Amino acid sequence: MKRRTFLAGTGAAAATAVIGSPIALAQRAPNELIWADQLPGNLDPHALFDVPMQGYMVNVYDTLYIYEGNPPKLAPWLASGHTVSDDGLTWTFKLNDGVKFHDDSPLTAEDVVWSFQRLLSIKKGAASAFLPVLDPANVTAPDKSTVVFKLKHSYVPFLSAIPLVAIVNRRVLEPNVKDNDWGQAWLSSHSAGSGVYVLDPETYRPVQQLDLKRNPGHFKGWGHNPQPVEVVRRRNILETTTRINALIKGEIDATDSYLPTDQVERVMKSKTATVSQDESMRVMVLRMNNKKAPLDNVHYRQALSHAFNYKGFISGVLKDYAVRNAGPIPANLWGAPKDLPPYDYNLDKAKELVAKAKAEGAPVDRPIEIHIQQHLAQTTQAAQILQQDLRRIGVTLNIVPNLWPQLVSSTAKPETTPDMWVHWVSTYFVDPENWIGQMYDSSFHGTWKASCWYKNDKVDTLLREARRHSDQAKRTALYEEASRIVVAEAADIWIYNTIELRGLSNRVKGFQFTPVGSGANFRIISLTG
Amino acid sequence: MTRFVLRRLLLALPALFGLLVLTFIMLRVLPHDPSAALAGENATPEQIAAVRKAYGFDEPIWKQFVIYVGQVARADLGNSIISNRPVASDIAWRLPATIELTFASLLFAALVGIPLGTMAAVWHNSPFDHAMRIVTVGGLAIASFWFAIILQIVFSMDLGWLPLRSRYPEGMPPPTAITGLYLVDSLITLRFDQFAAAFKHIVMPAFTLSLGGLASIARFTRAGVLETMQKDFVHYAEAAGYARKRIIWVYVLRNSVVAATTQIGLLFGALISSAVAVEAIFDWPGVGSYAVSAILTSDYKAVLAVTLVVGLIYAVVNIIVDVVHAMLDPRVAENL
Amino acid sequence: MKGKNQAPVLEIRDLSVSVGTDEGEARILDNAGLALMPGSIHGVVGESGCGKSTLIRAILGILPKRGRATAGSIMLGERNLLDLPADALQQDVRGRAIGFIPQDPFQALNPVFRVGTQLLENIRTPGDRKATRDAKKTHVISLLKAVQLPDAEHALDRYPHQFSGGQRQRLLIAAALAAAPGIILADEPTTALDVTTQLQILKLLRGLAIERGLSMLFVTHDFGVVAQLCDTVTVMYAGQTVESGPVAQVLKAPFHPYTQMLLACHPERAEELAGIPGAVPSPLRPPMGCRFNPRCPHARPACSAGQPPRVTPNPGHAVRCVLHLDEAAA
Amino acid sequence: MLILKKFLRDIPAVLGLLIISAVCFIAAFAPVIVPDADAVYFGNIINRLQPPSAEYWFGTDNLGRDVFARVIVGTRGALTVALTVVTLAIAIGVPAGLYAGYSNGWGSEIIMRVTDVFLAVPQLILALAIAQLMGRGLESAMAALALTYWPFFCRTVYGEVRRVRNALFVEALQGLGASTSRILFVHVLPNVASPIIVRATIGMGFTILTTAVLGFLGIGAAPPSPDWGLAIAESREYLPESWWAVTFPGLAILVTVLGFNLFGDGLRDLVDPRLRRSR
Repeated sequence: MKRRTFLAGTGAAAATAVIGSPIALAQRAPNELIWADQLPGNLDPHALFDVPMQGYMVNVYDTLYIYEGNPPKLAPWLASGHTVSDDGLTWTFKLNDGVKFHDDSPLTAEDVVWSFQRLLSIKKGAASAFLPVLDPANVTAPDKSTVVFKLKHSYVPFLSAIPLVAIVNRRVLEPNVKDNDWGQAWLSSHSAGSGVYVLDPETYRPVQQLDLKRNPGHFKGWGHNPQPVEVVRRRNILETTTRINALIKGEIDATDSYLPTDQVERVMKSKTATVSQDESMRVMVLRMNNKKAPLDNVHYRQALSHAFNYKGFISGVLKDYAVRNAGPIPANLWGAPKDLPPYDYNLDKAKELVAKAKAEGAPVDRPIEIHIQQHLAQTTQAAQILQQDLRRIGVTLNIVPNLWPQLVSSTAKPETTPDMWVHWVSTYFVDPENWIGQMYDSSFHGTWKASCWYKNDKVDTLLREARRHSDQAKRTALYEEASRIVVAEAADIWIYNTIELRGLSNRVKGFQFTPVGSGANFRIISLTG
Repeated sequence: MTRFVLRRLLLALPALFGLLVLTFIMLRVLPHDPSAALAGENATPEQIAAVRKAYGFDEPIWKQFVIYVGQVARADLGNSIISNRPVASDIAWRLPATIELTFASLLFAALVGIPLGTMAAVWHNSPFDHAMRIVTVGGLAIASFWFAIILQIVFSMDLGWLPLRSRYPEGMPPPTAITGLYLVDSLITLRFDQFAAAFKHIVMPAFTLSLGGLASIARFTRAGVLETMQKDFVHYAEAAGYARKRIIWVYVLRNSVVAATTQIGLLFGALISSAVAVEAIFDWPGVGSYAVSAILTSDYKAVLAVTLVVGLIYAVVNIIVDVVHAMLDPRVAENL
Repeated sequence: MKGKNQAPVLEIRDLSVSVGTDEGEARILDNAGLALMPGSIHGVVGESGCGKSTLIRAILGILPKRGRATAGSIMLGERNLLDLPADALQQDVRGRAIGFIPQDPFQALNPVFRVGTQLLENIRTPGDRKATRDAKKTHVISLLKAVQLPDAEHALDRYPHQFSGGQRQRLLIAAALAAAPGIILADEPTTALDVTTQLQILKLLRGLAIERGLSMLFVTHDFGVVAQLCDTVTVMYAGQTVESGPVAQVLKAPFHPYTQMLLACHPERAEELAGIPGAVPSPLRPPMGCRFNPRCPHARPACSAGQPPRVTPNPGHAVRCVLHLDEAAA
Repeated sequence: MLILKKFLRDIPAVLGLLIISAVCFIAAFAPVIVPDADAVYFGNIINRLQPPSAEYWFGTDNLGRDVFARVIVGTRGALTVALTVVTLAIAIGVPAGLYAGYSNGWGSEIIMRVTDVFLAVPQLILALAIAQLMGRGLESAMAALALTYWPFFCRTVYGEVRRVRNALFVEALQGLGASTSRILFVHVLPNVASPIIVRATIGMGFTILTTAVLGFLGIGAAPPSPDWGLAIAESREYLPESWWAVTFPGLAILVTVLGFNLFGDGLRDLVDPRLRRSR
C-alpha cells in the first residue's frame, strides 16, 4: 500500500513538473524573429512571382531598384541611377561598387546580365512583364558597372518592373545546372543572392519553414538599425486560428497580412500583440467572363454590379478594414479617376437592367457559376453575399469551391474560364499597368489577370499608348479615360482596395509596410525584449 | 517464426502491387495530360513534348508502369509540382513526426482503453459499462478538427498549460537524431528537458488523435474480455484457486489484448486519416499537414505520393502487428 | 484404513442453490447432501444437467453471478464453506485444501501462456508460502514425474497446444496436487478423452489417491467409471441426491427407482435396452416433492406432497424415496 | 421477443436508437421546424455573429444566417450523404462479395485482390486522393467515399458467404436445381443480412464524420450549403468570441454520429455470435 501511494505521489509530481513548468512558453531568444507568413512554393526568384516570393526575395536578393514606403516609391539600390534614351528604348543602369554576394564574390554587371537572361530564358514568373519588350540578347554589360537594356519598343513601366528581378550569383548557380535548366532544380531549395539575409538551406522544408541569418557584410551596411534581427525563422502555419492564437500567446512575432477582420480587436486587446493596418494596393475583383452569355451583355454585367452589397460587405463583414474601390486601379495610385462614382447597391436598378438584358436576348435565366478560392474565407463570403442578392432579382448563382492553380490554368481559354471568379490583384509593380494595363488589354488574354476576356479596341489603344508615354500627366489622363470606359461597361465587379492587417508582437519595432512584399522587409525591423 | 514472417510478407505482396497499380492509374490516367501539368503554366508545346519524352510518357503503358515501379523501388516519387523538389525527401523529413504522433496516440489509447474496456466487461451491463461505452463511442464520434480547436482554446489559450502548436519549441536544439522520434531520442540521450519540451507539445495532438482509437480499443477489449471470461480455462483458474484480480488482469486481459492487437493495425489507418486535419490545426510538421498543403496547392504528385507512402506504412504496420500477434499467441504462427 | 466411525472430511447437508435467469429463479440444487469420508473415492453420478457441476461450484464457492445457496451447509472439517468470505475461499480452500481437476483438458489451459507460467503462477509448495521460483519449479517437475508425464523437465517451457489430451489432463492433475490438498474434486476428468487414455488416467488417479491418502469426489455420468474407481457413490437426479451408499451395494441392489432405471440403461448391464420415459424437468418449474415422480412408474400421491426424508434401509446405504419409507414403516 | 428484451437492456444502444429516431424526425420535419427556408441561406449581414438569443437560438453566423436553421436543415444533407454513400457501397460491395464468396474462379480472386488494395490504404487518404483527381464538390466526395467503402461490405459478405456456402441447405438447393443467383439472393443473402446491417449502421456514422472532415478540408459540400463540416470550417476563424457558430454544428455531428455508433454497437452485440453467450 505504502509503495503504491509513493508511486502515485511521484507520478503526480512528475506530471506536474512536465505540465506545469513554464518551459517553452513565450520564452524566446532575444534576437530571433518568428515570422509566420506564407512561404513561396519554391525559392527560385525567377520561377515564381507572387506575394510570398516577394517577401522572401526582398530579404535574400538585391535588385537594381527597390520600392520603399507607402505609397511605394522607387529608389535606387544596386544601381546608383539610370538614364533613358529619348526614344525610350535604351535604358542604362550604373551599378554601385563593392557589392558582394553571400559567397564574398563581387556582384558585377555580368551578373545582372546573366540574371535577366536566365529570367527571360526560363520564361516563368516575372518574365511575362519583360518578354514582350526585351530579348535576352539585348541585355548587355559594356563594363563591370554598367548594364544596358535595349527594348523592342517603348515601355514606360519598365522601370517599375525592374524591382521584380533578383540578381543571382552566376558562379554559385552554374555548377548546379542540370539538363540546361539554368539551375532551377537547385535554386528551388537554395539561395544565390547578395541580400540582407542569408538562407540556411539546412532548415528549408518546402511550404513549412526556413531560417534566415543576417548578412553582416551587406553593401548597404547596418548603420540604420542598431538592434538588427539576427535570425528570422519563417514558419508557415496552415491554420488561421492557430496562427492568430500563437501570436496572442507570444509563440510567434508576426502573422500574414490578411488577418480576419473579426480577429483584429481580439489581437489589439491582447497585451502581447498589435495589428498594423496599412492601406495597400490590392484590389478585390469579382471577375466576369465577358465572352460567355449572358455575361457578354453589358446590361447584365451592370445589373450584377448593382446587385452587390458593397457597404454590407465592407462595413459589416470587413468592419471597414477596406476601402471601396470604384475601378480596377487602386484609388490611392495615380491613374485612378478620383471623381469616378462607384457602382451602388441598388436592386431595383439591377432588376431593370436584367429586364433590359433579357429584352436584348440575353439568356438571363441561365444559372451562372462563381468560383471561389476555398481556403480564402473572404472569397466565399463575397460570393455568398452576391448570391443572396441575385436571388432577389431572379438570378441563380452557384458557388464552386476551387483553388488558385486550377483557376489559373482554366483561364487560358474563354470556354474553360468560369462565368465568374473571385481574386485580388496585388502589387507586383507599382504602375497602373499592373492593374488596368494587364487586366483589360486584349493582348493579355489567356493570362489570369485578363480572365474577363474584355475586348474594346478603344481601351486597347489607350492602354498601349499609355505604355509608350514617359510623361506621367499624359499617362494619367490615358489611364483615367480607360478606367471610365471599363467601369461604364462593367467589365468586372471591383469591390475594394485592401487595408492589410498584419498581426505583430509587441517585440517587433520598426515595421514599415510597403505594398510590394507586404512589409516583410527584415532589414529595418528590430526586436525589443 | 522466420517462416511465418516470410509467408506473411509474401501475402502482403499482391496488395502492395495493387497499390502501385492504383496510384499509377491515378497518376497517369486521370489528370488529363501529366506532362502539361509538369511543364508548367506557360509551357510551349515543345516544352511539353520534351517533358513527355523525359518522363517516358510516350512509351507504351506497360513500360511506363515498369518505369514507375522502378522509380518507387529507388524511393523516387517524382518532384513536387510546387516546390520542384523530390517528394520523397519532403515526406521522409516529415515521417518521424507523424509516426511519433500516431504511436503516442496509439499508446495512450491502449493504456486508457484496455483498462476501461476490461472494467466495462467485468461490470458488464452496469451503469459504469453504459457510461464507459457512451463516453468512448462519443470519442469516436467527435469531429477531431473541431475538438482540436476547442482543446487549443481551453488548454493553451485560457489555461496556458500547453503550447499551442508545433512539435518542439522554436530555437531550442532538437534531440540528437537517433530514431527521429523526439520523445525516444531525448530519453536515450537522457535529456529530460528536451523530453519535457517534446512531451508538452505532443499532449494535445496525441490526445485528440487517440480519441477514436481509444473507443475501438476499449470496445474490443470489452468484447474480448467478455468472450474470454466464458472460456473454460477461466473457470478452471477460478476453481483452482487463482486470485480473481489476477485472473482478470493477467489471464483474461492477456488473451483479450492478444485479440485486440489485430485491431491495432486497422486503428493505425484511422489515426493516420485523422492526423491529416489534426496536424494541420496543431501545425504539426508531419505527413498529414503536408497532405493538406498539397491539396491546397493541387500538388497531385505529392498527394499521390502521400497515398502510396501511407499505404506502404500501413502494410508494414499490419505485418508487424501480425508478427507480434503470432508471438503473443503461438497458435497463430502454426496456422498460417 | 477406512474407519467407520470417522467423521467425513467434506459433508454437504441439505444444500439448495438457486440461479437467477431471465425467466425467473432456477432451483438447481434442492436439498442435496453427501459425505466424503477420509481416504475414500466418492462418486457423484447423474445425467447431464442434474446439478453435478453446480454442486462442485458450490463447494469451491464459484457459483455463477446470479447464483446463491439458499439453504444448507458445506462442511469442510469444522468450517462451513458457505460462511467463508470470498478471499478466504480463494486463499485457503481453492487449490489449497481442495484440489480441482476440470472436465475438459483441451479448454482448461490458457492457450497464450506457457504451461510453466500457468502452473507456477498459482502454486504454493506445501508449507512454504514464499517459495522461490526455482523451488516451485523443482516441485512442479517432481509432480509432473509423479503423474508420469513424459519429458517432464521440458514440459514447462511448452505451450498447451503442444500436448495431447491425455498429457494435458496429467498436467492438470499435477496442478491439482501441487499444494498437497487433502481433497480432490474431479469434474468428469475423463469425459473428453478417448477410451484408452481414459483408462490410464483412471488408473493414475486411483494410484495417486492411495499413495497420497487423498479423499476424492469424482463426478461422472458414467456408472462404469464409478464401478471401476469409487468406494462410495451418490446418485443425483434433477438437483436432488436420491441415493447414496457403497458402490457394490448400490450397483447390486439399488433402492431408488431412478437408480434402478439408470442402471438398466447401461448397455453392459441391461438385458434389453430400456429408456426412461419422459424428460428431465426444468429447474425453473420443478415438480413438487420428489422430482422424479412424473416419470416414476411407482409414483403415488405422497410423492408430490414433499421430498421424502432420508432413510437408511441398509447400514451406509441411504435413499430418499417413499417406497422405502413404507418399507421402513412396515 | 427475447432479442428485443435483450436489446432494451442495452441502454447505450437504446439511447443510440432514440438519437437516430430524433435525427430522422428532425430531417423529415425540417421544413416544419424551420418554416422559413430563406433563413437557411440568407441572412442579414448587419446581424452577423449574434450570440444565441430568443430569436436566434444558436446565434447567427458570419453572414448573419440563423445557425439553428442551418443545423436543422443540415441534418437532411448529412443523412442524405451518409445514406447515398452507404447505399452505393452496398450496391457495389454486396454483389461483389456474394459473387466472390460463392464462386471459386479467377473472378473471385480478382475481386478479393482489388478489395485488398482498397483496404490497404486508410479510407480518408484514398478518398482524398480520388476526390483530388475527380475535381471538387459534394458529388465527387460522395463518389470517393463510396468507392473506398464498398470493400468493407465486400469483405464482410465474402466471409459470411464462405461460411454459409458449405452449409447443407445450399447443397440441397443445388440438388433441387435452383439457379445460382436464386440461391445467392433468396437464400444466402438473408443469412448475411445482419452483418451487413451492422456495417451499414456504423458506416452511416462513419460517413457523416468523414464527410465533415472532407468538408473541413474543402473537398465536399460547397457554400452556401448548410453542411456541418463546412459550417465549422467557415466559422472557425471567429473562435473563441463567436463560439456558437462552430459549437452547434460540431455538437450536431457528435450527437448524430454517436447515435449511429451506439446503435450499431448494440446491433453488433445482438447479432455477433461471439458475444451472444455473454451473460
